[in-house]
Amino acid sequence: MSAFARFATVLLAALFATTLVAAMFNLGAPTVDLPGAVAAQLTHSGVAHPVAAVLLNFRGYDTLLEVAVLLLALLGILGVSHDDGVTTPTPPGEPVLQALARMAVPFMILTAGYLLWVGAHRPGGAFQAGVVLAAAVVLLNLARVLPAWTRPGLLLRLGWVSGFLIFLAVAAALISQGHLLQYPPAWAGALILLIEVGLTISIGLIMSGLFLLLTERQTSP
Amino acid sequence: MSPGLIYALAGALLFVLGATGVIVLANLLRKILAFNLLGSGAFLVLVGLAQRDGGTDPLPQAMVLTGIVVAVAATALALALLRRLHRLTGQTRLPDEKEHG
Amino acid sequence: MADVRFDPLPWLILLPLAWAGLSFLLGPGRGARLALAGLSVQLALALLLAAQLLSGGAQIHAVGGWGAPLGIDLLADGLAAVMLLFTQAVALPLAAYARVYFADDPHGRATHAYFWPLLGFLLAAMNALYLSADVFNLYVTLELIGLAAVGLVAAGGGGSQVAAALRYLLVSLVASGAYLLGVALLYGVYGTVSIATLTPLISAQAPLAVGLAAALMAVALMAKTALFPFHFWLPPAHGGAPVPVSALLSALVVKASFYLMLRLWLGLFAPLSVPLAWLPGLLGVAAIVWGSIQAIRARRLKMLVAWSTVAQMGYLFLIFPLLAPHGVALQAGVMQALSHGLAKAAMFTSVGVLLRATQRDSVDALAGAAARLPITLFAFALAGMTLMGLPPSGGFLAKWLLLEAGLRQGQWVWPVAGIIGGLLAAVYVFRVLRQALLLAPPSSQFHPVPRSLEWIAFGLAGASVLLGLRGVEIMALLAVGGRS
Amino acid sequence: MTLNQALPLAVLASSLLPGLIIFMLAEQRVGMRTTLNLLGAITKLILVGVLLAGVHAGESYGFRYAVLPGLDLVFKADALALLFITLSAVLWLLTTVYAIGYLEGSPQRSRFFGFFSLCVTATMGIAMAGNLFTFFIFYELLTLSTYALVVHRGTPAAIRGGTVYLGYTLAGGALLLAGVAWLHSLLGQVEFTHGGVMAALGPEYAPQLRMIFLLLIAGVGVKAALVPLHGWLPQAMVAPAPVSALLHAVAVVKAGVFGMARIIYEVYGVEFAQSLDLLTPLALVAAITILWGSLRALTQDDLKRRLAYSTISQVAYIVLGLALFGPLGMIGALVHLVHQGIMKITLFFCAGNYAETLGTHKVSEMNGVGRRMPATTLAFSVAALGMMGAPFTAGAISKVWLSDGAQAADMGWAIWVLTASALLNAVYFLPILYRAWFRRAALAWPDEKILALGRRETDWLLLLPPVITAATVLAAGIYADSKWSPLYWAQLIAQSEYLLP
Repeated sequence: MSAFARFATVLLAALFATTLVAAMFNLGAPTVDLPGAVAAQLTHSGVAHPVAAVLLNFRGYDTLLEVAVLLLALLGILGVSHDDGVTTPTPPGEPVLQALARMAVPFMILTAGYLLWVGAHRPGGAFQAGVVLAAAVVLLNLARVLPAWTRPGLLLRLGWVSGFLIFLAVAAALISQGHLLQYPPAWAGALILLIEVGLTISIGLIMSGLFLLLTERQTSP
Repeated sequence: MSPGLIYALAGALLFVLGATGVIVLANLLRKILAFNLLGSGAFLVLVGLAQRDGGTDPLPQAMVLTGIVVAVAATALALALLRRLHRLTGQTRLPDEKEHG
Repeated sequence: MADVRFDPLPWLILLPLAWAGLSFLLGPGRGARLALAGLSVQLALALLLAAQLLSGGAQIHAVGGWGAPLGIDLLADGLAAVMLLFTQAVALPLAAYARVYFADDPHGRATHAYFWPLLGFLLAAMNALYLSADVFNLYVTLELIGLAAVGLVAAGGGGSQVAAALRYLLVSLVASGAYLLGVALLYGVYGTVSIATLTPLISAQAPLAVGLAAALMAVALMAKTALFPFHFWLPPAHGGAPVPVSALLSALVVKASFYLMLRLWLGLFAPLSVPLAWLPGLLGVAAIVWGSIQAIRARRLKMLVAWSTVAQMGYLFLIFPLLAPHGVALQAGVMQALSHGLAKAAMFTSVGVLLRATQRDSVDALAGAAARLPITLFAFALAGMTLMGLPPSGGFLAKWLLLEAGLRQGQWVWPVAGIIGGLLAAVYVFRVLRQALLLAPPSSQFHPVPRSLEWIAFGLAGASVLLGLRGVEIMALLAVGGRS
Repeated sequence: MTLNQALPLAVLASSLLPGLIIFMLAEQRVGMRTTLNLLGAITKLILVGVLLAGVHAGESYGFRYAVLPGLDLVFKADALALLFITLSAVLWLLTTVYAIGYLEGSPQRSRFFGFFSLCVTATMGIAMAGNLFTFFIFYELLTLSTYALVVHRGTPAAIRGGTVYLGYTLAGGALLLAGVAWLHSLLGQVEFTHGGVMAALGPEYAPQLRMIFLLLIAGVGVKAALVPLHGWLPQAMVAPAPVSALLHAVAVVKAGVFGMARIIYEVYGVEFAQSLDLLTPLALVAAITILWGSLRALTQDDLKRRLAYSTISQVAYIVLGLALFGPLGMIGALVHLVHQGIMKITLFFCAGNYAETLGTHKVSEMNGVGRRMPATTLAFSVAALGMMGAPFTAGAISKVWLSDGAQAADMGWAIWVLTASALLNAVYFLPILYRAWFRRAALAWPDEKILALGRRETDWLLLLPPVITAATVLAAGIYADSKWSPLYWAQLIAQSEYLLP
């Protein structure tokens, strides 16, 4: 990229930035009051926490597609990270780190469980829980306790998609209520919990996959 | 000036910074980082601007959570491609394709 | 409150998601049958939807039963229904083609290990985009489409292919980011992301932030549609991917972002967009000229077809200056989108056959192809007719409608650009045909290719031409109410 | 659908369906292919006969079909259409017979006959088009299907010729499209009507209408090979003889001229066109073309190229006739549209015979062909004399009516042009006849095919068509005044166009 082009780009960027900033001042109050609407419907949403209610009920459809996005990233990575036999020998992990990891992981799983359960009425939920699970898996891998994933077997694939498929099944089943993802208020809590559990596991595994499929192919310790 | 608005303004700047980075920087890893900057900027504007008058609004928060997950996924894919490219060609920047094949 | 009649809207999204997930579960390279079955049902659903619209008018499906602005609405009007029908109708034969094509793939399994799940997610995302009436939900669908497309381009590819995928990914991500910022600004100003709620609120006096949002979203969508000067990512991506993927991307994927741009331009941002209407038109002209020139110069066959996509995308944007007063311009745009989709699918599939037969991706290697692979050459020629806009073909009707719209409004520049573009297209189409019609040099030998591949290409090409003999029903469907 | 609606479609189908089936046929299925070809051609002739009788009895045949809301494909078989249809249908049958003989044993015949039938279908569509939109569609179809025939041999020369042909015709098509669409935007959907359809438009539209006329005439002028749009015709002579014969002597060029007739008489209306003084410039262009074509023909040694330039000049006769204001000129034009077709196709058949049997392509190689191939040369001579307008030939009739037309329109100069051209025709045809009959043959022909039955001068499939057409040339001249003659029919049409009693 030529020096002039760089300069022009930066100049334009600065110009745009100033307009953007200028545009943000003295805006009137939003015309539509959605927080009010959310609060009003919260009791029928099946969860006590507004954000969770939006994520899994009011805009649960977004979340469904978002899980699809995660799976897509995974698919893309699988497509390019197929085992080409190139393996780079790495030193075995230090015993201390391994011991530490082995100790930490159970607590992390516990934390994940807590985050999942608390998500209904406080900040938390499937994603947070799933990420903690993933962190645990990554830790094990870094400590060389767990080898990188080369070619995923049926079980792993099942783990990856189960959360998504459960969500999908629920969404489809609920069409009997008249609309996609229309929870009957009585059942909303239970169904959402079911979805959350599935998602936690799948998201945990997918997130781990994003890492364990990318790490160097290792000669297992 | 409410904290929400400050977040929004910061977000705007981050966005522009990121966008510029993606365009100007040559190294792909930096491009990917710049993209994350850009994304975070957009998220900040989303939550900040919506809550500029102090009140909390769960909708943008939920949307940003969605957005973050999308960004994570995209970043992972981008990194995977970059690693693949490096493994195949030893390059960490994009070849300037000729205009015709 | 269960509807009396069956409502196909949600199923058009759930079904592909379902077979995508299941075929992933089945494992690498599996799931073709599942996909074909699913696609057939989707096609039936799209037809049912069209029938329902023609009888009962536009349909809304409030996801979760909340209804906008709290929930997300799915809306199917004529435009959406046409695009849905078109997408399923093109995807089904392409899937059948891909199944055969990959079955005897010299490059082995890696290129298509995860083709079927990726395809499922891609189609689900496109259907979701066509139906969505919520700007944030649209952002998610855009990201889905982008990631799925990139995954398809990259799969098992060599260095240049991965580089193309990476470039595509970055463009698509930055564009999505810009779009999201636009959404953020809109939400900041109005406190909602539902198009139905936003539309009445936006007027010509809307604050600067709204104008910026409109600009950001428009630029993002132009970039995703590869409109000149944002076209640079398309030729390497579409020219480098495996043939079935190239066909999907060129025929379908670029249309999705165009559709969304049309939607926002006509609906949400109509009060703001009118004074700037000439801009997309101008870029369209540039795209036609530049894309055609590159196609004329291309040495590789797939590159030629990919560049022709850049040019043909230009036609789609010629209608923007003409949109406001008449429905005719919209008809022209949709007709062009459909016929280009069919023709480009036919062209890439026939090119796939030629590549397999000659074992080379080069225009010069084609000498004698007309004698050896007449069906494929016919397919290419018919598709070429549509791209040139020669009668009787869908491309011709599109050009005719464009002429009508332009002349009625005394804006003759755009139609003239269309006509000149047609002549330029003739140059690169006949460049290929001429070469193929030459007598084969004694040295050349052709490898056998499955007949079904040839016939699928021919079928698609035939459809792109027959479209030009009967546009009445499509236009009737298009006219069914809604936002535009 | 009533019978009167079905018949025009049947006329199209009688060549379209055989064509499509032939595409699918395997190369070696000669019998099947021949049967289909002849079956189609004969069916078409019968249908045309029915139509002729019907139209003469005052029946009207038509069919319309909506492509888009407010945009219809319209077919109608009126007198003018039938003039062109009959000509093409008859000559199609003869040319098919000829082509079967000519292409014996050559490769890719299924493709050839497939496109050949498509061409005829396109010609029929042009003839029966009921509005400019329909006309344009078939006009472009004709371009594409003829391209395939021009490049049929697949030699670099053929490909080059095809590319030139395509360049001209596609550009012409673009102009035509612009004109058609522009008119459509002014008038909406209008059909060809006697006396034109411009009455609705006030004088303020005159400039626009002049522009549109220019676009339309330039568009069809390409196929009519008006100077300076004629460059493709000599190039297209690389095609096999039957193609040159039917398409470049009859179908393609006539399609252009026929389009002009429709545009001048049934879109603009001849009075209106005259009032915009569009006709005189057109007549001038025609005159220039007549002379230019004849002059260039003089210098060509390649027989087919000489014939091609002669076509350019002869077709311009028709344009001149159309541009002469007044029924006489129109009658002359229409009758020449038929006569020129018969005469020129005869010449091309014969040229093909010389090339096929003796391998002579050049005029300078034709010494003594008269003795070697008397029948062919006789046919050639008759047609050539006709071209010069010698008495007792069809050519004479055309000439008379054209010059009368010029007289009536008091365009004296046109008569001089015609006379000059007649002289030039003599100058470039008579030497050929002289060589053929009176010069002694060279010892060996360039590439003679020894036929199984030595006494026959050539394959009867090649001999029959030119003999028949040559006979027709005489018949049309001698029995011009009888009923059903081209002249009679042309008068019928002129009456309706000029709304005469």
